[in-house]
Amino acid sequence: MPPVLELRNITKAFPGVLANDHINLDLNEGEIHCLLGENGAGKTTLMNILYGLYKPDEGEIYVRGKKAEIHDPNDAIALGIGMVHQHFMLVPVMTVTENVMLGVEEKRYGLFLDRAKVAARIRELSQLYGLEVDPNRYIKDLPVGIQQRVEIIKVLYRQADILILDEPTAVLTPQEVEGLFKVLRSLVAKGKSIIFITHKLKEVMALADRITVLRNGRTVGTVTPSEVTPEKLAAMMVGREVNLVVSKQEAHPTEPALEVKDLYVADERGNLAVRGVSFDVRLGEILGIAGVQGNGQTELVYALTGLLPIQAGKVRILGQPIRSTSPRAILERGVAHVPEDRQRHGLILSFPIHDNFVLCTYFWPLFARGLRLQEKAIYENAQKLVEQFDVRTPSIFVPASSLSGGNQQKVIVAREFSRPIRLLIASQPTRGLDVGSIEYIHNRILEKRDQGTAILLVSSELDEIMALSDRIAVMYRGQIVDIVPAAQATKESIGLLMAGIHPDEAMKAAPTRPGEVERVF
Amino acid sequence: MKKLFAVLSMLVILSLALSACAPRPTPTPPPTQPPAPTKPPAPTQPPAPTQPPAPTEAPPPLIGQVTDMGGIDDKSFNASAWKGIQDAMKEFAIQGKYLESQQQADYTKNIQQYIDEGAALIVTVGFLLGVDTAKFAIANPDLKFAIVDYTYPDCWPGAEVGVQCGADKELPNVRGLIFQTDQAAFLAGYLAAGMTKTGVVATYGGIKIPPVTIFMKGFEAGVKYYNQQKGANVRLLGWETARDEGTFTGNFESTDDGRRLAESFMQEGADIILPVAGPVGLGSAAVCKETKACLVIGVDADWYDTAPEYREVLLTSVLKKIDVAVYSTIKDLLEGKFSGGTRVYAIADGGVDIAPYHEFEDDVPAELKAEIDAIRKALIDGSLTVDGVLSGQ
Amino acid sequence: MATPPNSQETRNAASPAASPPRPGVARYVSGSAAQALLVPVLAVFVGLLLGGVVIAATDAGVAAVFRAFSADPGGVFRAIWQAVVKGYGALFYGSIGSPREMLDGYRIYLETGDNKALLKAIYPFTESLTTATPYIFAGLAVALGFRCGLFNIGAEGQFFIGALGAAFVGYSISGLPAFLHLPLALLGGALAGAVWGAVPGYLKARFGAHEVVNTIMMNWIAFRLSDWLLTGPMQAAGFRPVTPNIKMTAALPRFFEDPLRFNWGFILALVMAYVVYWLLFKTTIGFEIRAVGANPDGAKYAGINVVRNFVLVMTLSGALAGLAGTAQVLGVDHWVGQGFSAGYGFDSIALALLGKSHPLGVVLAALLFGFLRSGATRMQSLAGIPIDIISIIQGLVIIFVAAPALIRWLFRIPVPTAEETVLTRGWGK
Amino acid sequence: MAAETLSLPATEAAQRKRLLIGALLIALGLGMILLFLPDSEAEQTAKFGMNLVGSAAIKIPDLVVPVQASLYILSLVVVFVGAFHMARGVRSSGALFGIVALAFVGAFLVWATKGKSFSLIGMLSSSLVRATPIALAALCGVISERAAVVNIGIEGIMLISAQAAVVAATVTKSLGLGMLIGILMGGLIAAIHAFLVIRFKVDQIVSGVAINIFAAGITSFISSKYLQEQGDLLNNSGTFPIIQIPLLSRIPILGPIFFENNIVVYLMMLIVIVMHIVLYYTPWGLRTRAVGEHPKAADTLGVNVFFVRYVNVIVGGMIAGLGGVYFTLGSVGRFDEIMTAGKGFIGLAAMISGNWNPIGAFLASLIFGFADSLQVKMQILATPIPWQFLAMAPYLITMVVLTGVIGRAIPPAADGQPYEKQ
Repeated sequence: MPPVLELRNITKAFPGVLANDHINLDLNEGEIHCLLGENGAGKTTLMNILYGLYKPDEGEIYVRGKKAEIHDPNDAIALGIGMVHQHFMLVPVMTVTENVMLGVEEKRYGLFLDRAKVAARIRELSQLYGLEVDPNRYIKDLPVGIQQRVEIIKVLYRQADILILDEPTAVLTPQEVEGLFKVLRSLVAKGKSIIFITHKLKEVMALADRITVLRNGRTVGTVTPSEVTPEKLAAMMVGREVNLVVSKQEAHPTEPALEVKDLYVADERGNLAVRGVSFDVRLGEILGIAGVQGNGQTELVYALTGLLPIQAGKVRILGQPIRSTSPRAILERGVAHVPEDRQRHGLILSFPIHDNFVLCTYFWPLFARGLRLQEKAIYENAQKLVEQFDVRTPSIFVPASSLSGGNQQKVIVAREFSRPIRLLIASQPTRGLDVGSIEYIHNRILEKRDQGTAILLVSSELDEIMALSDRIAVMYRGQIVDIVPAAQATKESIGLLMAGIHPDEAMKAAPTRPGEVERVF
Repeated sequence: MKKLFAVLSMLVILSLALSACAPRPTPTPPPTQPPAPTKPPAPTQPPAPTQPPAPTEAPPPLIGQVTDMGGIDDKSFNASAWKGIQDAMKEFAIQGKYLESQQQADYTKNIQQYIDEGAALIVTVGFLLGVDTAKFAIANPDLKFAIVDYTYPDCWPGAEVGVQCGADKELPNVRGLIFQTDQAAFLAGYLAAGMTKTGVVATYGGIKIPPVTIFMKGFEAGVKYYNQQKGANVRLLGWETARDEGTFTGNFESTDDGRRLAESFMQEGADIILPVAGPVGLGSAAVCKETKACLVIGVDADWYDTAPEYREVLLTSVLKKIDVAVYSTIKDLLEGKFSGGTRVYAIADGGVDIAPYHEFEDDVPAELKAEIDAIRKALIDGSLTVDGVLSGQ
Repeated sequence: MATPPNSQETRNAASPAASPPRPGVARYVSGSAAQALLVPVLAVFVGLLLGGVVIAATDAGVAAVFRAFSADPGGVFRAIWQAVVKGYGALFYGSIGSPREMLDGYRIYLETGDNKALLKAIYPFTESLTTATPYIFAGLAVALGFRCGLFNIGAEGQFFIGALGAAFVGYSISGLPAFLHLPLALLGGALAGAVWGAVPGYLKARFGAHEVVNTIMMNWIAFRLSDWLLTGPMQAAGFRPVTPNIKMTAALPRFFEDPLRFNWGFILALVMAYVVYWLLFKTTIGFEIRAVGANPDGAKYAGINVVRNFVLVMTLSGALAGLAGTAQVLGVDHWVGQGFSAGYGFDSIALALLGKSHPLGVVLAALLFGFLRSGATRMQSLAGIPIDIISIIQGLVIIFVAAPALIRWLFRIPVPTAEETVLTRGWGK
Repeated sequence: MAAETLSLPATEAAQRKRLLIGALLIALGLGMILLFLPDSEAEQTAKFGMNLVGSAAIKIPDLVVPVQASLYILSLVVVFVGAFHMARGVRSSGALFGIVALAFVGAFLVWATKGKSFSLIGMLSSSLVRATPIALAALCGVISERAAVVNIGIEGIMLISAQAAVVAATVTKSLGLGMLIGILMGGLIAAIHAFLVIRFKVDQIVSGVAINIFAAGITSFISSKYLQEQGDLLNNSGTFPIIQIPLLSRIPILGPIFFENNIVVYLMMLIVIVMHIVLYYTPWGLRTRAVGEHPKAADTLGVNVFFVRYVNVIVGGMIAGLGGVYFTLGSVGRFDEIMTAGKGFIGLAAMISGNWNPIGAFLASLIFGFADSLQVKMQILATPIPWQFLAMAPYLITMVVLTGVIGRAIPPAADGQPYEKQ
């Protein structure tokens, strides 16, 4: 029996980058085939080609033994290929039903949308695969975990039997990941075939039937989980031996730098997103905030940095209260903020790099005399930081948009870390970065802690939280479920907390491995 | 490049085909009538730069009109003045041209252009050109000017007050053409009051400026005089001299506004409307024609000729014979009788009047016609005045 | 180093090569200088070409010969050529003048000291510069707004109100020396325009009301208000709805005697263009404005008060548009009448777009418009081509300048290395 | 988990705002008495005409109200609403604003009409007609911006269509054909716009501005070159007749307002309804909205983003073309330079005020149309307010509505952004 899907010699070049270089891949029926690789290795490009979003420069695609011409998603859908994208392809202001039926609408009287019929079909699919969702809710009101279910339902609704899932676990709790795996296994059992794209070794080991590793646009090899160890996979993925552990010193916390008491914050639409949160962060320690994305972490950070107003409660930074304090005033107290969305908040993409380096400090006497910007000082500053933080760029005059994601993040880190700071608020500091950049940024954060900076680390990567934090607070639906010392935390117990369950006894019984925690991939 | 030429040549051919299909413009509007007679166009051969005025030899004298911002086809004074020049062109060997002003700053530029071309007479239309006309007239004493709707004195920066302007100083080479349109409108008001079936008549203006409101004022006086004479109670909507306020569309462009305003007046019972707003008034005529529930009175020219499609609802027109004034100015010039100063066109000399009743000749009662003739006489001999009627009560 | 190929990064990734550190203006002009100029120049060229098509198509002479096309095809093309040359010849002569006359005039001036001929020869050129002056100001006003992500459609009203403000100061105060009166009048005009711009800015900042809608409404309100002012409180003695003439102490001095109206307003406009350039690119204020325009969220994160910048920029933009009206009153007209603004506001949007919202670009675009508008008079008179043709050409030029892809497609120019600047962002947020 | 029902933090500021607004309303109510009452006499009445001349509707008696009593009542309504808002708070700001505006306008009308009469129904029916071109422009905006293409060239499209329609109708002597040509011309110009912004990624605002400038030029050019000289042959089409809908037009009040109009007005109302249904109840609408909000998502589901955009922009252009037809065939039967007089821009404002939604846009246009016909009536009634200030009313009201009631209008998420397919 031929494989249901075969990619041969797929090649795709973007200006300046060879994203896919003669890649081969095949998928058997009823198989979960993991595509493993770092960000930028070419996984997403490959899948976009398969799905008809990009046109390959070279290569062929065979579906069920027949050569297929896939020019646009319609062709892919017709061939039974469905894709769950990394960035959800959902229209926020529409309902689940509308999103699911978009493109393949059921009609009543040949003209009007038949929402009821589609909703009924969605309920059926929910039942069949254990993907519970209310068809009449608006996407914008749903948590991300549910949104992902909608994405899967969208694919199933189109009766796809080849499913592509692009980094689907990034937004899930460990328990939800387990749940997703269960769904995937049941799909495979019902005859579907799945390509699962990820950069997380453990997921691959737990789920895959076969694994294909990509690096720099090339196929490194295809293996089965039984043949390899995580270390070996990591080496295939990165191209060198990787140290899978973070080593860090004991923390020496001193006085509190950030005190939060009973804080309430409303999001941009006016819904309460943070409901009565209290904690403090002391100088010289890292407080990690774990939690599934969308549980109020974003709004919490925005409130602490002045981007959202505080509805109620008290916040003191370095002893001084903030209330409706401007971002500028907060910043000037020695607070640095590595924002969650680096393209929206952290950078002005159209500005040259040198201006992005002084984004928060352009008015300092060093960079501006009176009104006049001191271009020389700004250029020198940029040159210095580019060297110091190893930002890979042709010059300091190119716009920030021309840098890769990792280097953009380095620009932000360089800018924020180069100021004399007492409190660092870092939100998803390594999201979407390659291993080298992650290593680098983790080390910088630890270095700052050891210099006595208080650090509030917000991340949805549980492994990152566990690797770096001294204490871990878990947020769920706008509240902090618990704060535990990192030394006592296990993945399982934190996972339960992330789902809003407080397993007191399980928590205390957790085994400890002080000083060494596995890193994330 | 090949592609470009392909596209362009296609466009050229297409547009040529279009222009060939288009109905042949009888007299080409911009006036260079025979394609050839003007000097060869090449930019390297500008008109002889020496001695600007007094073209003695070959080319016929140039009469240049400078419009105000309404443009040449404003259905109002610019168009009327242009008609005067065109009429003169039919009679005499002259060359007529117009330049449209799109901005206030264009006035000077356009006048200067004619000076450069050596125009024999420059006709400026509208009081907004008053200052610029005067300045050029003083700087070019040999040149002749005529200005519509304006008369000196008025001062401008740099002018010697009392010498160049102010007091009663007139400019010898500028003829100011002004019109006592209120007298004609008086007749129209009386006629309207006599003809209304509902007892309500109306008027409105484009923008509240004197050449507009003078019509409305005269119209009001006519209605009032009718009421006095007949003990009637015809109401006028849209203007009150006493309050110096009335109804305006706020523009001279939106014909739709003219239609809607007429509808509004009709809702309030009016059945005869005098619109003083250039083409906007045609919108009112359109609604009258459509509903057959009202009549309009034209302004400036006889709409019977200029807007023949509305003849059936045109009671009469308040004539302001700018064309005649311009024509006679040109005639004077050619006959060497040009003189400066103010030329007031009033009902006495036929410079303003109401047009014939045309299609309503039979509908207007003979008695009313006679009364109007009597009023015309009274206005001519001064025994009746617009202001007198308005302040009379 | 690989770039993640999804997300918008790929679009911008282009190639991070090239672009050496070029200090000064060049850095803000996309692509190399030649490339930056190539597309606009070709765009103007194509615009004029198509304008020529319209001229030929509507020319009576051409139409006459065209009837005999089969008999004499050559005659048709000759007629087309004549029509276009006549039109554009007049346009050229009317906007720049005759170089030969200028040389002759200069020679006469050198030989006899009589400058009459010279002045006459440079009249068209200076007139074009004079016409361009308000365009420079108004274009800068809109460009400044664009830089902050604001779309100021209200330059028209601000222009009018600014002119009225300047005229008021100009005629109501007497006895002041020029060195006090003129600045005061300029300030009056700028201030009046600033107020007119600040209102929509404030409403946007405070209530989130859309500046596009509010500036449009403010335009209409300005027209009505000016109607009222010109027939009431600000009316000159007499019956005309115009302001009194300003005192000569408030006038912008002219360089030559009448009829040359070329005045210090033009110099002031150039200075203002430099000031705007300096403000935008060399100061912390400009840094903030550009940051807000490029990425309001990023600006907010960086501690920049976005809302305050909205008000500030709308105020400055209004002031610049007001100065456009001011320069026109104080330098050219000396009085304000009804219909004074006549389309400057909408043209200014085109100018800002043509100039890619860069002061230098705006100045160049304004000069182009100035020359077109100014030359049109002569074209109208000598070639009998209605003045509206200029609007047609303007519209075409704008489309072609804004569609570099179209021009490149037509002329097969390779895609430049740098990304095009984004000018506007739809309705913004 | 007390958090679910929690509402404490927001109330503090909201309460202050509520008290302030309430107090302002009470002040307004009292102010109305001071403003409108003084120079009225005890016995004065105001007469509002409830019948339209030439209408088929069954005649009903005119409304005659005593001036002073009704002024007191209307002022008290405002005071009461203010007090109620202070005490309890009114949930819907729209309802609050609506009641107050109604009371204020009512009082204003009574004041202006005291001792006189005017046709209320006339004013209302004229509101709808005056709203028509604005609504058509706004609907053009809605349909194209729902697919994320900004079309600021509506004014220009209307101008060109108006001219094309009248010339075509005059030459062919068929109003219907003229309307068709006008509509097609609108579609053609919009297609050029779509082609430029979709294929060549011209900045959408730039393209729109260029269309406006170009349209003003070309229509004036053609007008002065051909239409002036040969107005009879080219520029004299006549207008669409008023169609009285049987039975419905006999209903008093409603009949003269809604059921005695020409075809353009009916078409406009029809388009509002159809567009609403299409946008929210049909597959095409679903796709359009998806393309406007998240084109990539639509693309991944096989929706042809470019096709949807082309079609919507062109259909929008045809609607604007109908708007152009209104000016000539639907109103005065002839073309004159720049006769659209800024209605296209006001349509854009209506679209934003109406939150990119056909019914909202229609209502916003109605508000504008109402304000416009109100000011005309006020001019005719000779109120002691200079006409220029009355003429400002529509613009001022739009600003107030936008600021006070709508506030932050939210455009479709992808509005104005070109889509890159790769």
